[in-house]
Amino acid sequence: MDMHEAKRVEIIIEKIMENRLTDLLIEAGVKGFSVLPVSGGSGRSGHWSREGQISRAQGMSAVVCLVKPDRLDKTLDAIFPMLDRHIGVVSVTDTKVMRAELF
Amino acid sequence: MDMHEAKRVEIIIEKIMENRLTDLLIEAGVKGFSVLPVSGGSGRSGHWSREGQISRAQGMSAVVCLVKPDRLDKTLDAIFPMLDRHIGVVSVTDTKVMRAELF
Amino acid sequence: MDMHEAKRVEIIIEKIMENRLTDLLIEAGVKGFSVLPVSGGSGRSGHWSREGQISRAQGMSAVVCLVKPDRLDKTLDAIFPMLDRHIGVVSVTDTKVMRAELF
Amino acid sequence: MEQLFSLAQQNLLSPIILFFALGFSAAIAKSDLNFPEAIAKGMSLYLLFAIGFKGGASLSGYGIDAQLILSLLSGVILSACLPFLAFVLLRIMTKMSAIDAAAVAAHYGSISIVTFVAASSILEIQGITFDGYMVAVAATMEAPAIISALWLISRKSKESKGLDSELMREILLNGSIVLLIGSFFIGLLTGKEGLSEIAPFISAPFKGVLCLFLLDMGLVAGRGLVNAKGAVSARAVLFGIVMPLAGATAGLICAMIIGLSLGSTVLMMVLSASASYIAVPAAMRVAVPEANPAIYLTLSLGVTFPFNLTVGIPLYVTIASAVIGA
Amino acid sequence: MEQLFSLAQQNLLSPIILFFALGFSAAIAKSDLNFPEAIAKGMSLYLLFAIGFKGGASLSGYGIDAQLILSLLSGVILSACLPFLAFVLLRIMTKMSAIDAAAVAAHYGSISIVTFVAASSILEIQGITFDGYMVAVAATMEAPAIISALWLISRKSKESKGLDSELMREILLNGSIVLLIGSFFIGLLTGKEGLSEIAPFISAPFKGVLCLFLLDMGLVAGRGLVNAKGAVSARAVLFGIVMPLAGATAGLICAMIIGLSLGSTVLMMVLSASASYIAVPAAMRVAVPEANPAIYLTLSLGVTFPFNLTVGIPLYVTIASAVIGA
Amino acid sequence: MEQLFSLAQQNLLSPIILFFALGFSAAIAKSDLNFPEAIAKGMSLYLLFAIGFKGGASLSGYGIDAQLILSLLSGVILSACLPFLAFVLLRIMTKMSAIDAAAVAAHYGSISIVTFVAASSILEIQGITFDGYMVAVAATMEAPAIISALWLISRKSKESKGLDSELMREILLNGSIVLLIGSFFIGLLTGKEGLSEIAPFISAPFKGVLCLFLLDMGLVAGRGLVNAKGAVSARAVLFGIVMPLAGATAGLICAMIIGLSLGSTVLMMVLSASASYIAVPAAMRVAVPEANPAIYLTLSLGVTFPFNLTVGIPLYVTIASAVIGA
Ligand SMILES: Nc1ncnc2c1ncn2[C@@H]1O[C@H](COP(=O)(O)O)[C@@H](O)[C@H]1O
Ligand SMILES: Nc1ncnc2c1ncn2[C@@H]1O[C@H](COP(=O)(O)O)[C@@H](O)[C@H]1O
Ligand SMILES: Nc1ncnc2c1ncn2[C@@H]1O[C@H](COP(=O)(O)O)[C@@H](O)[C@H]1O
Ligand code: NA
Ligand code: NA
Ligand code: NA
Repeated sequence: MDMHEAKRVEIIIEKIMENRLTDLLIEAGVKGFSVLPVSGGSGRSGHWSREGQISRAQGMSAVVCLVKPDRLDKTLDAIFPMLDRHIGVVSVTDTKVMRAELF
Repeated sequence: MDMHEAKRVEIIIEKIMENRLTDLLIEAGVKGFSVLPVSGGSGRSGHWSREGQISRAQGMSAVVCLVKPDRLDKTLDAIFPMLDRHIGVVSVTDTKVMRAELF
Repeated sequence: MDMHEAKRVEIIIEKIMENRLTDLLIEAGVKGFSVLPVSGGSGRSGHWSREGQISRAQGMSAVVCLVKPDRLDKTLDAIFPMLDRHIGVVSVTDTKVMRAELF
Repeated sequence: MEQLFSLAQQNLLSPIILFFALGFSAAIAKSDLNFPEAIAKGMSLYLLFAIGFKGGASLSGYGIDAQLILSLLSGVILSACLPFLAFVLLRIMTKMSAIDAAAVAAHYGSISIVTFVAASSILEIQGITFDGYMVAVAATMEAPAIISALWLISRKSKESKGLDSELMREILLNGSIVLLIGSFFIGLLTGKEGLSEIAPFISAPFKGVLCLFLLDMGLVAGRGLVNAKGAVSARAVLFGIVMPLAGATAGLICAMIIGLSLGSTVLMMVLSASASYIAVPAAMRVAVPEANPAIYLTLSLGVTFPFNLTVGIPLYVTIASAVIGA
Repeated sequence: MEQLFSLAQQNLLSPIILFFALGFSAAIAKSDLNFPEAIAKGMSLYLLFAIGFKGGASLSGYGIDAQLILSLLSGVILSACLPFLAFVLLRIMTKMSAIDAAAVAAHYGSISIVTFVAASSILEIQGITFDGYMVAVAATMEAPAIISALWLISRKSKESKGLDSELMREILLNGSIVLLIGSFFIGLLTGKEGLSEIAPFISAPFKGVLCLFLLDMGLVAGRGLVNAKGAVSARAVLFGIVMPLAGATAGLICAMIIGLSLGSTVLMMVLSASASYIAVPAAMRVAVPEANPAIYLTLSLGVTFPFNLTVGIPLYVTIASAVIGA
Repeated sequence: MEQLFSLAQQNLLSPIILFFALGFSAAIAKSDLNFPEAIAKGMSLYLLFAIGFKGGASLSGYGIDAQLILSLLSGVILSACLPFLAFVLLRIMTKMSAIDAAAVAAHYGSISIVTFVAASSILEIQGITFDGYMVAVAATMEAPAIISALWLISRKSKESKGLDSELMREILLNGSIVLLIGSFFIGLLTGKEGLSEIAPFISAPFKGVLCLFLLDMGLVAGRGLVNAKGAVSARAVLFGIVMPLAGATAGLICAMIIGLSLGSTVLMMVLSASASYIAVPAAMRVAVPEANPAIYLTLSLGVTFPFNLTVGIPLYVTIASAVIGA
């Protein structure tokens, strides 16, 4: 199997900011991303759980974005201003993908 | 803690193909996998979001499969034909696991 | 972008043990974690799927915890006893994070 | 003509249509109004459960007669043949690839159960009765179209895996069919007595749930249109309006041959005119992943569904009344 | 005997049983029919809310009498003792390990609230009245069995953490118990007046929701059986049928000692005969992860639940009628 | 005074309050009782759909009169001005930062639709009528408060992005407003006839759904309090009780100036007294992420909501009765 270097960017952010974040990603030129629901968590701002929440202000999403290594910096630069003001965490992991042309 | 090398294979694929994919994984001899719901995303075929969807044809799932490094090629070979025809992305990341006998 | 080494600990465990696990994590001093729902999977104890389940005894969660490398061992030591008795898998992946002070 | 206008107006001002329009406009205006997936699924389970059961119960006490069997047969034949008609129309009217055209054709041979439910609501308001077994006819029309379309595709494309036994099982035992047919038989078995036990759940609140469901359908259809901008040509949209008319005509002819009552004739027309947006898209993704889902979902859910709901159904009622007499 | 057959037949042809059978067969046939987890949970919250409230409201106006207290006490005693009976039966009848046997035993001491609801539906159809406080008895029978079983396990296994305070709190304050008891007391407090305010929500549509819920239970039970193939021996399956009969007998004896009415006697038998599939499995996963969930879930949900639903309940009604007189 | 006590007592013993209390205590006791997110969302969609439609239908047949327009105008003005009152009170009473105070103030200018629904339930039980258009007033009061608060913040903080057009659209087209206003207009259009079609869905079971919804609200409010321990000072809690009283007074004055009926006056007071916990928190997270959500959610959902539900509403009814006369 032919595998190619890529970066897996995982951004955990407030659900309410999800659309704004993915707009930034698209502007930054990423070719795709996937959003996974997050059902609970903990951080400096305390513990929360999605069950029983009625406020759409609460809750987080995980946005997973596979990008070519040379596109990484542009991607991170694009999202940094939002992440700086809003709660959330970002991790970047080295990974390998099939079909490099997709990323 | 004793940690062992392993590969984390993450496959994002249409929900409708989920069972067919996991059948292939089992045939290929993987010892386990987990399926996480994906609530939205974007790619060449456009933007989608699970909320409000009534068609079971839409939506994606993320299948995470931890495998021993020596089982990786067999696993990827098994799933490649399906991924070649259907939309979806695969990433393979080096990781470490406890209890090597499980993978 | 200034990135710092970190570990991404991913624990897939029975939903019923989720709170006990996250209590252990907090005791072990991690600064945060996120819980993602798992909708199905397979392992030694067979195949399962969340849909149609009425028993809260079934179902798994994925707990993702980004930690500083020097906190990793303490974290794993804290959760090992639980994972040893209960079904579930753990993987630890090298990753990079922004804003090191958060982890 | 007058009847048509008054019917159309009455229909356009019924709560179910207005809620569909509300959802549709909210989606176009990019409101964040939305229904959780589980609630949408729950409402659709409720609707299938209720119409299946009511159809069966209304039939209990009657024997199986020739007309029932002929109706089921017509359903199968219509569902199996309409894809060919649709395919030819698409190849003539649009520049769609053969694969895409076949996939779209499958949708128009199959049916939309919500269009069926909306039509029966309108018939009830008009005081036009119909046969309970039309629910069973609806169920028999879900699958044959898929098989016709897959045959069309296998002729064109070497690559297509076509219809393996796994897919066949999925099509025939898909959740909607099982629930609809199952509830139908349980209604048939338990009859009026069974119905009276659960009527406060499946009859009285039915219309209200349908309103909420159509609100969600409007949201989904509207968002589909917004996202699919550009995926569908003006000619394809035209097909999405012509085809239901052609289908309804075919349904009318069949109904007249069998000699169905006015209400059942309208439903046969509606079934033939409607296009699937649940079972068929799923089957197409599995069997023909090369076909572009944006095309068939936009046409079926974004064009034909609203057309039938607003203009089509009153038109079919008017035509059937004129042709058959009340 | 005749009564039994007519009752069994009537029961087997009731919509709730037929929907359970539909779900069960759909699962076995591998249909993809399924209910979203949230909808299943929502229906079970509705059922607990409704039966708790109705039980409490039906009791309001009556004082607390000796029979009520004796019934609650019997519930606790039955729940605490039945696990020992089950454990002995399992060790004699099957080759199950002591840990697995104790875990299974916990399930049979505790109760299945849906079985209880189905039984009260059947009693209502038969025109047999029962006491509203039987809902409270059901609630008291959820937990004691778990404690007995954990004691059994702690004797056998050094490793077992057994019952820590955290688990104890989870068992006693588990959502089902809190909602059932809470609604019961609110029903008791607000009485007939409160009931009349919310009756259109909890009374009229109740049977219909129960049908849908049992459809889902059938799907879950059927899929459980398919997945668990091989996890359970023929002898264990036999236990899954013998144990409810033994439990029902114990319940009958207690009911006769207290002098319960016919309807309440049947419900006491049903509670004793039924096996938990929500609260107890959860507690066992926490306290005894070594025990194999495939065994206890298959027995409780795949064997005993369908047995009680189809054969058990009519049988208990017949026996109680014969013994106590109508 | 007597009236107040009897009203308060009656209110405290109504099922909706008791279910709220049940949820609240269950959360404090750390029971694992919970509602799936989708079910909670589904119930809130149902409530908006039902009250919007009923409000519109009750208004159909009446023309637009000056009082209606004045009421809508008062709503806008109250919503826009109350944040300033709240801000000043907060700066005097507490040590909250200006940013946090402004964010809290936005919540108190806006409204809680469930408090409104609970109040109309209580009015119905008392046999006090109110105008259907109060639902529309509720809708107009959702957004203006947000704009006032963002203006307050932009004065204090350079960093704040304030109100971009994207956020403006989100606020004005937020799902709750769209559904409420949309259902209102559909009710208005289809009138009594439309209402009679869907009444078995939106009227009869309404109270029961409200009970379940308030049970969930109790759970959420209780858990919020448990998690937020320490985030909110005693003085802030006091503000959470003083502010609704101040708001209600402002609402009363407006209502008297316009000359509203007793029922509508109470609802105007309730709207002014209640604090948002859905739309406003969302807007604040987007526009003012620096403000601490634990503060505004705890005050709005954990303090003011229960206060209004238990003490506030009966108090407002009593005051309005005394001032306006029945
Ligand atoms: N170290 C971490 N690992 C994974 N997720 C985290 C971590 N820290 C924070 N989060 C997630 O981000 C959310 C907000 O974090 P915070 O801003 O620290 O309150 C938490 O509720 C978690 O869902
Ligand atoms: N680069 C990517 N990173 C993460 N997920 C992706 C990526 N590209 C595509 N996806 C996921 O795969 C789905 C289908 O992609 P596509 O076939 O490109 O339309 C998208 O909707 C995403 O959920
Ligand atoms: N190799 C694996 N990769 C990912 N998830 C796994 C793996 N093995 C087990 N799991 C998850 O852990 C659950 C329990 O595994 P087991 O204890 O092996 O039955 C499975 O149902 C999966 O959700
Ligand atoms: Na058709
Ligand atoms: Na029992
Ligand atoms: Na207010």
